[in-house]
Amino acid sequence: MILILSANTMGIALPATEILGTGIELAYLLAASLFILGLKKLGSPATARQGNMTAAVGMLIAVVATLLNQSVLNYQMILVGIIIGSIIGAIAAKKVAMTAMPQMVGIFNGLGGAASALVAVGEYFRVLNGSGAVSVDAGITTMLGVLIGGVTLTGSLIAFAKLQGIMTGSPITFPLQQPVNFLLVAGFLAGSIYFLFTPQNTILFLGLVAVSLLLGVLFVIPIGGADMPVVVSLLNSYSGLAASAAGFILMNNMLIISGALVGASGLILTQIMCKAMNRSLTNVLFSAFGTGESAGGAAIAGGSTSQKVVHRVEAEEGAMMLGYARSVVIVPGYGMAVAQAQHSVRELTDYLERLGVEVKYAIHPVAGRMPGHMNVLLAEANVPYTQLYDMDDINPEFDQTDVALVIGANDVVNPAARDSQSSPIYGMPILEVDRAKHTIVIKRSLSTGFAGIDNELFYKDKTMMLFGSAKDMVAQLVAEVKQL
Amino acid sequence: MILILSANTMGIALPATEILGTGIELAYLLAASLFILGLKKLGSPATARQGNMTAAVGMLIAVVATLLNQSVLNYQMILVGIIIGSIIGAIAAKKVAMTAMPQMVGIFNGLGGAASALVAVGEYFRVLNGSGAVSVDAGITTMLGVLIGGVTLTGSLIAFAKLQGIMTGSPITFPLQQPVNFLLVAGFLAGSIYFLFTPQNTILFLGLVAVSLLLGVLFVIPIGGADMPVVVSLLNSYSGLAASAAGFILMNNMLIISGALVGASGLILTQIMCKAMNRSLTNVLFSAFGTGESAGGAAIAGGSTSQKVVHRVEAEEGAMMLGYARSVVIVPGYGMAVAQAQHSVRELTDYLERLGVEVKYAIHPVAGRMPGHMNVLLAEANVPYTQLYDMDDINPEFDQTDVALVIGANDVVNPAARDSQSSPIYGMPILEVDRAKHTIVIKRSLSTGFAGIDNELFYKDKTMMLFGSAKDMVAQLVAEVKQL
Amino acid sequence: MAAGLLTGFVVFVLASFVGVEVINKVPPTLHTPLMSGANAISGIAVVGALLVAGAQDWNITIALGLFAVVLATINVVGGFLVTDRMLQMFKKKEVKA
Amino acid sequence: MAAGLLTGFVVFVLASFVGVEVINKVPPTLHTPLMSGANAISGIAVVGALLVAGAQDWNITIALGLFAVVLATINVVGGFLVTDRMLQMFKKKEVKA
Ligand SMILES: NC(=O)c1ccc[n+]([C@@H]2O[C@H](COP(=O)([O-])OP(=O)(O)OC[C@H]3O[C@@H](n4cnc5c(N)ncnc54)[C@H](OP(=O)(O)O)[C@@H]3O)[C@@H](O)[C@H]2O)c1
Ligand SMILES: NC(=O)c1ccc[n+]([C@@H]2O[C@H](COP(=O)([O-])OP(=O)(O)OC[C@H]3O[C@@H](n4cnc5c(N)ncnc54)[C@H](OP(=O)(O)O)[C@@H]3O)[C@@H](O)[C@H]2O)c1
Repeated sequence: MILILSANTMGIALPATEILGTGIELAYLLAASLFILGLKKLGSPATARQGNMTAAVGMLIAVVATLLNQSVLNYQMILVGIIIGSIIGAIAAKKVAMTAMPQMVGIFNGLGGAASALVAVGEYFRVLNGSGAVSVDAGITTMLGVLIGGVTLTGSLIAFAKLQGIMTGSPITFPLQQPVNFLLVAGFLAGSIYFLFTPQNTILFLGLVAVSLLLGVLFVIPIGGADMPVVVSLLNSYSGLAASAAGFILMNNMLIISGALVGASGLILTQIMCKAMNRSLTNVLFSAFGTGESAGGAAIAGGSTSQKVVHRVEAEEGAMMLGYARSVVIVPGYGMAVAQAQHSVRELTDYLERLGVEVKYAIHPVAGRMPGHMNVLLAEANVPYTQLYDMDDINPEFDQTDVALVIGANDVVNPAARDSQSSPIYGMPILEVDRAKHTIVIKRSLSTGFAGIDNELFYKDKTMMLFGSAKDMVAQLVAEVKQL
Repeated sequence: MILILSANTMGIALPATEILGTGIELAYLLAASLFILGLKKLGSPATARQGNMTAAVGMLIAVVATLLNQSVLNYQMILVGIIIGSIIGAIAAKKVAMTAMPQMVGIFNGLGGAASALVAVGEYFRVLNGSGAVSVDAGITTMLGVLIGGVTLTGSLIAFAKLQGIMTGSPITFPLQQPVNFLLVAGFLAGSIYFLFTPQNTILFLGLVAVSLLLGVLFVIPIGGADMPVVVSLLNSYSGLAASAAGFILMNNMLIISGALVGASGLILTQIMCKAMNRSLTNVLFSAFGTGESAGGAAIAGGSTSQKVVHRVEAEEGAMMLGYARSVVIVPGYGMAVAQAQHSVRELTDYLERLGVEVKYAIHPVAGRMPGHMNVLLAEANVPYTQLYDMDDINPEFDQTDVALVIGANDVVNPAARDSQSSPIYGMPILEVDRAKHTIVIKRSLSTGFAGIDNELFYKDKTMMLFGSAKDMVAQLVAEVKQL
Repeated sequence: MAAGLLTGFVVFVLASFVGVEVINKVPPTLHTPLMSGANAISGIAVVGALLVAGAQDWNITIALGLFAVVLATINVVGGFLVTDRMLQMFKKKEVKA
Repeated sequence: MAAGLLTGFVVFVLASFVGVEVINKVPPTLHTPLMSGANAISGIAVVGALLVAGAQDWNITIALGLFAVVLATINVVGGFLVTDRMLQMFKKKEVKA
């Protein structure tokens, strides 16, 4: 509690402080409640935006309340800090492209984790330079804060680098990797325990900080770039836990509550993603799986496709098929995101509808690279969400669909997931476009998606490949459809 | 927290106590979590029973943990108390009839409230005889405990008496009732405030206890017997709050948590009932409305029905209509509960189905006297719940229904709620049996239901009245249907 | 307001949130069992009673405490048993449906 | 374990329950905004940072604290703004749908 803290910092808690302290505590409770309500409102598109505002207000209240705390004195510096942070944050938020969301969340995450870690370190030094006596409780919570915060920081940075393409997406492995990691973890534990008895040992402390930072790196590098969204969401929950840890260190309930909320949400989203990919979290984290487009993709494609025949089609013919169809289902995937083709797709839909074609969008839960990725992009392009259909709703309809138009999607429409036990993605629910009368697939080549496995769909008789970047191809289709 | 409490009681907290105390606290947290999980499981018929068990286990853990507390010494007495309580409780639970559920919950409620109040009083005297210094905080929480606990106790007892028919169901009103109540409340507040400054004043304290008990009585007597279920559920939430108050007095988090859980559930159920009756809570509490079958019913019926014609029907003819119908919808109501006719109804259904009649049950959310009352009774009679349909699902089907068989239901099928603005129940959603080709209504007379208003349905041409107690009439129907 | 009371309040608010979220998910079918189940939980006051009745020496507090123990126990035991009785039926039904 | 820490733990568990209940209700459509929204909330660490950076005198703790303030603020402000940007689209869409 603040009372306790201010007691720590100033040695005494004046009655005046007490009243103020109570006020602050209540403000904190209000803030926490606003977070909860905000998250609740985030549950429906109608209220989501308002929900985000609500949470933001809660944050404002929390900050103001904190600034009123007696123990907070050097406002000038703090305000400067806040202003700098706000500016950077605002600019980042304005600039980022919708497709770069995972990176964005990733990097923000890292900063949050870093902050929590810094709080732990700072508090440690304060106590050290102050009373000097670090209680066991304080020691434990401090170590927790350092560990979680540190891992979140470096882990997120690596994830960012991979998603941004600054570093290779393919898993980085080295001999004895697991043993090394294991030793480091064991070392950290041993060190922390020793630290609890010799809390004055600053060198040891900094050493432990370094180890936790290193752990973050080692934790993420062996994971394939395409699995980064899962990692990001997991780290998101870590950053929450880090905040909670900070809360324990400062005995601040609101930090604990908010942290727990974020922790829960991160974990749940991670689960959802794993389930939709039908892989276990451990598999994602330790199997050096998803090799990312770049690497594995081309290779496999080159190998296996040579023999089989592919039916190619040009924009003109494709446009004919679409224009004269009764029903078209559009299946967007990561490719549409990369190509930023959502606006042209929207345009295409409009023209088709003018021709009396019934157009629906089939959204796979893990199409793209974040949960709900496609929804966000299509929303950006003003596609009414009444037109978006979940996997379970649309799959039965493919039988009556004339043309399924797959735009930059691959794994989520890979029949192997349904048919071949051997496939690594076997069992992952897919959009069954191969049930449609005709399927047009827009992608640049025959190379694979993030799962790095070849896709039978491309070689079926009913399938026609329209090779090229999603943006150009869709644009061409639009041009052609206009003619009809 | 226990630590604090044992500190209170024994003046000191030994390190040994501390470790034990921690253990107890964790046990409490576990117990609270089990309560939450239990309530979650209560959310689906499949897991409900298990959920109840889970909660019970939580309770066991809580009790055992408490007995381990240093400050608990005279086990003999306590065990005696527990045993006596268990025996009484067990017997009561075995004996009670399913139709008497509201009373049962009501009386249990009262006991819970009483316990909380006693805790508050007892703790007051302990502090008084001990240090003698009652802090303001303690004073406030104690008063809260006494007030909520007291009101819950006497209020529940009155509710019980009304439901059990020990005292008249019709609202008891006396001149200046509201002013008197208001004065009492004001008096209690003034008294409590004064008490905070003179906590040694035992007389005043006992006086306040008395007032809160009196308030409970005055709060419930003006409410009609038929509204008692609402009152019971409201008092249920009070008893939760009382437990929370006790938690604040003893600084025991688990009491606070469990209390809050119960408080929330009680409030929500109350809301649901009010909504289903389309009345505001204030209206239920302060308008001396539902006059209960006995009172208002007959009167009105006598008055208004004389002119209108009623189509009577005997069991034989009724059986014909049912037996030769394609589809029959059974609408059970409070009458079925009173008559304990659910088993015969089940029997009737079986025979009808043997004749190839499609039989469905239409369940109104507030049919009977407790939410979900009908579901429980029909469950008791082994009606598969796949046969039970909610209002919204079944209403559209009445148009295609050959015969709607209304068994002891009245208000929930009263067309006035849909058609006549003037009606007190106007706007309450109803089961639209009058849409069916034919409607057979089983009840003993033309008298009204708990809302005490006449029912147009009985006088429609398509409606046939089968007068008599639900049990006999259904039995006769069964006998007749067997013949077919 | 004492820190302890404050935290108590925080806990109370959080627990209420949990309660609302959980209870709102319960379907009408189960409202009666829910009602009596929750009622049984409210018997948690027994813990308070035990703490008050705990002290060794014999005085008014203990007497009140013991009485509270009896009442609360009735609430707890009776409540859980009667709820179970109700739910047993639901179970039966399920087996058969 | 100190009483304070214990209560902290209680609060943590309760908050987790609330989190799970609330988040599980969010539909896939909103998972990305939820992710970044939650991320913004995790910037609450800013409060911790402020408390640590608060003291008047100038030392390592303050320096670390101030740095933490900057980072956390980026997380908070950026997070909420970007979430709002995403949700704005949903709003737009709704108006049109
Ligand atoms: N959504 C999530 O939360 C999440 C999280 C983690 C992992 N994942 C995984 O990500 C995958 C998503 O499946 P998906 O089908 O949406 O994507 P995908 O399987 O990764 O396939 C994307 C395809 O788009 C094509 N493409 C790339 N750039 C393009 C461009 N500019 N124009 C046209 N095509 C382009 C690529 O083929 P070419 O190179 O031939 O063009 C690639 O095969 C799933 O395996 C899922 O498990 C999703
Ligand atoms: N479910 C809840 O949670 C709840 C809570 C509070 C209030 N309520 C209210 O209770 C009412 C429930 O509606 P309802 O239609 O179920 O019941 P109702 O409107 O109270 O009508 C019950 C009818 O059953 C008949 N009846 C009584 N004993 C009978 C017997 N032995 N055999 C045959 N019939 C008998 C009575 O008519 P005769 O005397 O002519 O036989 C009476 O008209 C609603 O108004 C609701 O708002 C419900």
